[in-house]
Amino acid sequence: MIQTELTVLANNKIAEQTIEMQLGLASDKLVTEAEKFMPGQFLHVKVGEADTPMLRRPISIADMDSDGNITIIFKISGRGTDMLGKQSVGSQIDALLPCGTGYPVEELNLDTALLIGGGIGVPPLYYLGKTLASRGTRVISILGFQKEDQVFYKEKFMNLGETIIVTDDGSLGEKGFVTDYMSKHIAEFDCFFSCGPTPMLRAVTEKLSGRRGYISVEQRMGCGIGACYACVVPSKSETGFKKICKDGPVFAANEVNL
Amino acid sequence: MIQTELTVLANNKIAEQTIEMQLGLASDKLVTEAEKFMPGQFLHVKVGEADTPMLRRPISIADMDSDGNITIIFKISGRGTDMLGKQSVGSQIDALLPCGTGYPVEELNLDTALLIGGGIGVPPLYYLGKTLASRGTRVISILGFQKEDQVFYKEKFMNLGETIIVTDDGSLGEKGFVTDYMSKHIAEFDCFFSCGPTPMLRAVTEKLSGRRGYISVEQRMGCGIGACYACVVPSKSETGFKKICKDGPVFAANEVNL
Amino acid sequence: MISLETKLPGLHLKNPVMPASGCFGFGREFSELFDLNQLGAVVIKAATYESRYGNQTPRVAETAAGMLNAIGLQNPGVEAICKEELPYLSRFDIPVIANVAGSTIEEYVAVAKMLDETGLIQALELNISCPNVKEGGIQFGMDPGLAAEVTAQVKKTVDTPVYVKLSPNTADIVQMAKAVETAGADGLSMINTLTGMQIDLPSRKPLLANQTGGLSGPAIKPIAIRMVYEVRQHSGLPIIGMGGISTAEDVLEFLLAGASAVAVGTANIHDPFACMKIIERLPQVLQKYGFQNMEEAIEGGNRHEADLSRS
Amino acid sequence: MISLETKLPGLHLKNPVMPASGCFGFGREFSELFDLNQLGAVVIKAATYESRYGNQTPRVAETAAGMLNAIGLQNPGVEAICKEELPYLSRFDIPVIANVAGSTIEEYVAVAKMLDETGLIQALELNISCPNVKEGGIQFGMDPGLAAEVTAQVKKTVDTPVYVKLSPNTADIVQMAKAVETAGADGLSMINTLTGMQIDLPSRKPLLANQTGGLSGPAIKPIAIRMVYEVRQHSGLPIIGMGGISTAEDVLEFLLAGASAVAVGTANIHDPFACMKIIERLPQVLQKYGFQNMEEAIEGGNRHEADLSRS
Ligand SMILES: Cc1cc2nc3c(=O)[nH]c(=O)nc-3n(C[C@H](O)[C@H](O)[C@H](O)COP(=O)(O)OP(=O)(O)OC[C@H]3O[C@@H](n4cnc5c(N)ncnc54)[C@H](O)[C@@H]3O)c2cc1C
Ligand SMILES: Cc1cc2nc3c(=O)[nH]c(=O)nc-3n(C[C@H](O)[C@H](O)[C@H](O)COP(=O)(O)OP(=O)(O)OC[C@H]3O[C@@H](n4cnc5c(N)ncnc54)[C@H](O)[C@@H]3O)c2cc1C
Ligand SMILES: Cc1cc2nc3c(=O)[nH]c(=O)nc-3n(C[C@H](O)[C@H](O)[C@H](O)COP(=O)(O)O)c2cc1C
Ligand SMILES: Cc1cc2nc3c(=O)[nH]c(=O)nc-3n(C[C@H](O)[C@H](O)[C@H](O)COP(=O)(O)O)c2cc1C
Ligand code: FES
Ligand code: FES
Repeated sequence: MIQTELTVLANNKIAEQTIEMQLGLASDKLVTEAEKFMPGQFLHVKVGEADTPMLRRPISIADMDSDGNITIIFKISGRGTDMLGKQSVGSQIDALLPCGTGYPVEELNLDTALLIGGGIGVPPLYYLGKTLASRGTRVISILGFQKEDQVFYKEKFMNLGETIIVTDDGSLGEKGFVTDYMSKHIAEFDCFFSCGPTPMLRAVTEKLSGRRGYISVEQRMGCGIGACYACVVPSKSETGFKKICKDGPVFAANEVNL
Repeated sequence: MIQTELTVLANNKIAEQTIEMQLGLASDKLVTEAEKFMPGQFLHVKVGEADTPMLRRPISIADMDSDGNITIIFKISGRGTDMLGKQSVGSQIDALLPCGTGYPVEELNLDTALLIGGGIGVPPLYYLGKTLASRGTRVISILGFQKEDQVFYKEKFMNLGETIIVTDDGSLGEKGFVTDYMSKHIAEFDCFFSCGPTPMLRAVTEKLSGRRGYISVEQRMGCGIGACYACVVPSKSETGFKKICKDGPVFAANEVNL
Repeated sequence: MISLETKLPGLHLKNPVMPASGCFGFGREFSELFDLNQLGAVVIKAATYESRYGNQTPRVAETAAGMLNAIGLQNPGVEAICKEELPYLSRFDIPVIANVAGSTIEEYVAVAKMLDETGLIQALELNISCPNVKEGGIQFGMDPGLAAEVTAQVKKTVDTPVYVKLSPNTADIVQMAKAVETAGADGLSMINTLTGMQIDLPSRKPLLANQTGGLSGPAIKPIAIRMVYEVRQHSGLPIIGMGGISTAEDVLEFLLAGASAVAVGTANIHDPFACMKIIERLPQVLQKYGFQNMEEAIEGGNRHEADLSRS
Repeated sequence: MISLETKLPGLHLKNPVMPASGCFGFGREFSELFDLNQLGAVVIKAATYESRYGNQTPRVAETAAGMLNAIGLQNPGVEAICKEELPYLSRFDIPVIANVAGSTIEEYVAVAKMLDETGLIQALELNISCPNVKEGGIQFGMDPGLAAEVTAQVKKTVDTPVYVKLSPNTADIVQMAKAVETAGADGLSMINTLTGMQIDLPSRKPLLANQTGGLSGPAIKPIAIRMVYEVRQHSGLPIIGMGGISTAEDVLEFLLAGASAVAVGTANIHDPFACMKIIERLPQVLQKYGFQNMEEAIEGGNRHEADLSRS
């Protein structure tokens, strides 16, 4: 892991309160490092000055291009993301990266993968889906949003494979929750991958219990490097906790208790 | 007094760590108000965001032009002035103004005025000197600085009248302290005006005790409007304190105990 | 439009926001900036029996998200306050709360009595928590027995409701609250400042002339919220909450923690319009979080006594 | 080049800067980022006798210039620490200070003894001040008698120097310091966190699962400075100062207040290189303010006992 200044290369609003930002690494050496960044890993971003705001914000890697540029997609939901969203092209952002353990894409040899994402859980699934597709895996995506205004990356996911958009109010795509639309593909996939709010993850893992799958878990973080024990999740196997920022954020679906 | 956003019209470094900034008022109505601003009054400036830094910074009015634009001159001496100095042309600065009670120029009818300033005490004396000169008063200025690099407004003061520059190390003008060069003019002035660090004010008022004069006093401030009792100075006449931000910063030389 | 009305003993407030004692003088300076009638109430600077000159300067220092002050109870004395300040404030249609300090129980009682007799105040706030003068009351604020005694004596003497202002410089705020509740207090004000210090690096010694000062501002809000919450679990007294409030969201946080009204201190010092801005935004914030009125917000905190035992 | 060397009982430090307990784990994560040998020392996460799982999540919240944490002493237990963590740290050439917590005096003694017997630590830090677990020691930190007792019992059992980590959640820090000094402590660590709370507006209840948490970061620095200064006037024990340090200037402020070394906590959490940056800049800062070495800075505070009586 390194701490570095990333340069904002692009800052676009792609949905309501949702920003897509492209970030460039400072040196070629880092770009070589960046080739090892895995889907599911995140940046731990410091915005503002010194102690204001105090803590870093974890934001997933949503995409990487061949020049080692990183795309993040985030929702403006408080002070830190608001400040981050205001960073203009050319400004510098302090980040720790890559943080955490991503999806084990290299170890998996899948025919068909089912991606199930909700809201700000969708971004990391894009980089995952892209990586899986490039390895020959068929990718099916079920993506949930509150309403039409909040939907992003619909076309991008459609380019990877079959994509079902679900909105709470049916304003775009299907109406309801992602879990309502999994049955159609229940027989097809080898492995599922889910990221989103905890209640959604709970519902997904329950419905798909017994199936091979990975989930990406969120929690309020301190250090982001595994030293402060802020970001734990109860482990299913051992009695005790796993650290989301180090052992996760990606866990096997049967590894942790949500 | 009003609270308003001032627009930075110019930001120039005029000496080592010393910034001259021109600030514009937002509306014509304010410009009319600004005609009443007196030399010796100050702005109470908020830099940064919300509570960072917490307190406002008092900065004297160094000059006013006929459009109601305000000039301030300040030394970068800590976090707040550093942030203020970085404000680029076009940005907005939150200020309370005009604060305090200035020099009673309207009530004074002087033949000759002696201005004695030290370091960041020099700026308010410029607006004072200009106002006095415009009223037909002969202005003599003795201005002390640490060294050549820190001298500013030498020509501007020379345009107002005889000006003696004194530096601690003699790197420009005379060597020593302002108090060493007052004797030459001791018989000539009706009234002296002094602004600078407290030890200098103490030395000046002691040497000129018995003479009519005004001094401008500095102290750490809270509210800047007379409500919090942070910025007091012991009064000579009554037992008790005067508020620098409201009763001052300008006091008759025999009014307060330094 | 959501109503901001709220009632506490002796106080019928248009809205729950008042300036905190010592951060608003006696209102004169602020009255030149806006109409004081828009405030929920006014809390005036501490009154002592004799006039006090306060501490030497510097009296304030800036800290991270806060400030230190060591004013030292400078005030013109209770007589001058009754003669000059209260009549001035009585021209406004808002409750006036008088903050009382003293070195002895007798002084508290005498000051409270004179203020009470003017008929120009709606509540007394006993400042048993000023950390900035040796004889300024903090010894009363650190000793439950003394706090109870001064409360009881003042209550015996005056008709006006009595709020006791608690000091956070204690290991057990609940014990203090219970002591003054038993002694007859009508309400609590909390919190006063925490004792702090800043060292001036060039001179190598404390920056404030008084050496220590009271820490206030957003920095202390988590401590204030915790104390209000804890006291709310164990005392039925209404609480005027304060400590670091600078936004309408902060006000709601105090209400949910257990306060029935709030005071804004340090925020006035960096922004004289702070109270006005907070009052203006408060209805929107209440609405955003699903409250129709003040009562719902005050009762709205999900406080579980059972849970607290875990902490 | 100014030497940063400083000596405290049991500790010969290359420089006075060490990470504070709980903000640095057992050093493993940081050792991947920089060479731990550059630190003055390492203070490891609290050890208890049995392994502890800690509190539910959320465990941290952000506050103005600070944070709240309620980790709850999660640790693998002293045996695992002695077997796995200390041998790992012993590969570095820096003193290791082991932080000890417990629910009973017996637990403190047993944990201290096991750590002592490894021969791999240079000092013990008794954490009698963790506000985040009911049985985590804070009752020891609020009662001078208990604090003295636990100190005396541990001292009787171990050879390693014992530092006692004081809680700021007390009305009288000097009394606590004196109690543990009399009981034989070799030094003091101060301060631990202040108990605070944040209410989550959408859910209307405390944000932390544990409800309350410990407040740390720049927000609390003025309180820490005041406490270090006060204790320095009344106790001869060397002090490891902490609370809100994030710059080399902050380090000097603590030294002038009376500390002989410092620990950096929260700053590591938002910037893992915080200690490194501080250590790098410290010589310049000492020089700027006219100090040639650590001793001068430690002795350099213009502390006047006479003055303090004014406050
Ligand atoms: C591993 C991981 C990956 C994430 N990836 C993304 C992403 O790609 N896009 C995106 O929009 N969001 C993502 N999030 C959520 C994102 O971190 C929060 O939305 C963000 O921290 C909120 O900060 P704020 O300043 O806007 O809100 P504030 O409410 O001001 O934040 C206050 C504090 O709470 C923390 N916090 C608040 N909400 C969350 C949350 N949901 N999860 C974790 N911490 C929170 C903040 O980090 C901060 O410490 C991710 C979270 C985790 C744990
Ligand atoms: C009435 C008045 C008029 C002034 N006019 C000018 C001017 O025209 N030009 C100029 O350069 N300076 C002027 N000063 C001094 C100026 O206010 C300080 O230099 C400035 O506040 C320092 O802030 P900082 O953030 O740079 O320093 P920091 O050290 O970060 O400030 C910390 C705190 O201390 C206060 N403080 C520090 N030094 C002083 C000081 N010397 N006087 C008052 N407060 C201080 C700050 O306001 C702030 O609250 C004036 C002061 C007063 C009282
Ligand atoms: C400059 C200043 C002066 C104060 N004077 C008094 C006072 O006279 N009486 C009192 O009870 N509290 C006094 N206080 C404490 C405040 O009323 C309030 O309790 C405290 O500052 C916490 O609120 P805040 O964080 O909003 O400032 C003073 C605070 C400040 C900053
Ligand atoms: C996340 C976190 C965990 C902590 N864990 C411990 C601990 O295990 N033992 C202990 O004595 N102090 C612990 N502390 C307190 C710190 O060691 C330190 O005393 C306190 O945070 C003040 O310093 P700071 O403001 O630099 O953080 C912890 C603090 C934080 C922020
Ligand atoms: S955030 Fe510190 S351990 Fe995960
Ligand atoms: S700064 Fe508040 S009274 Fe002068």
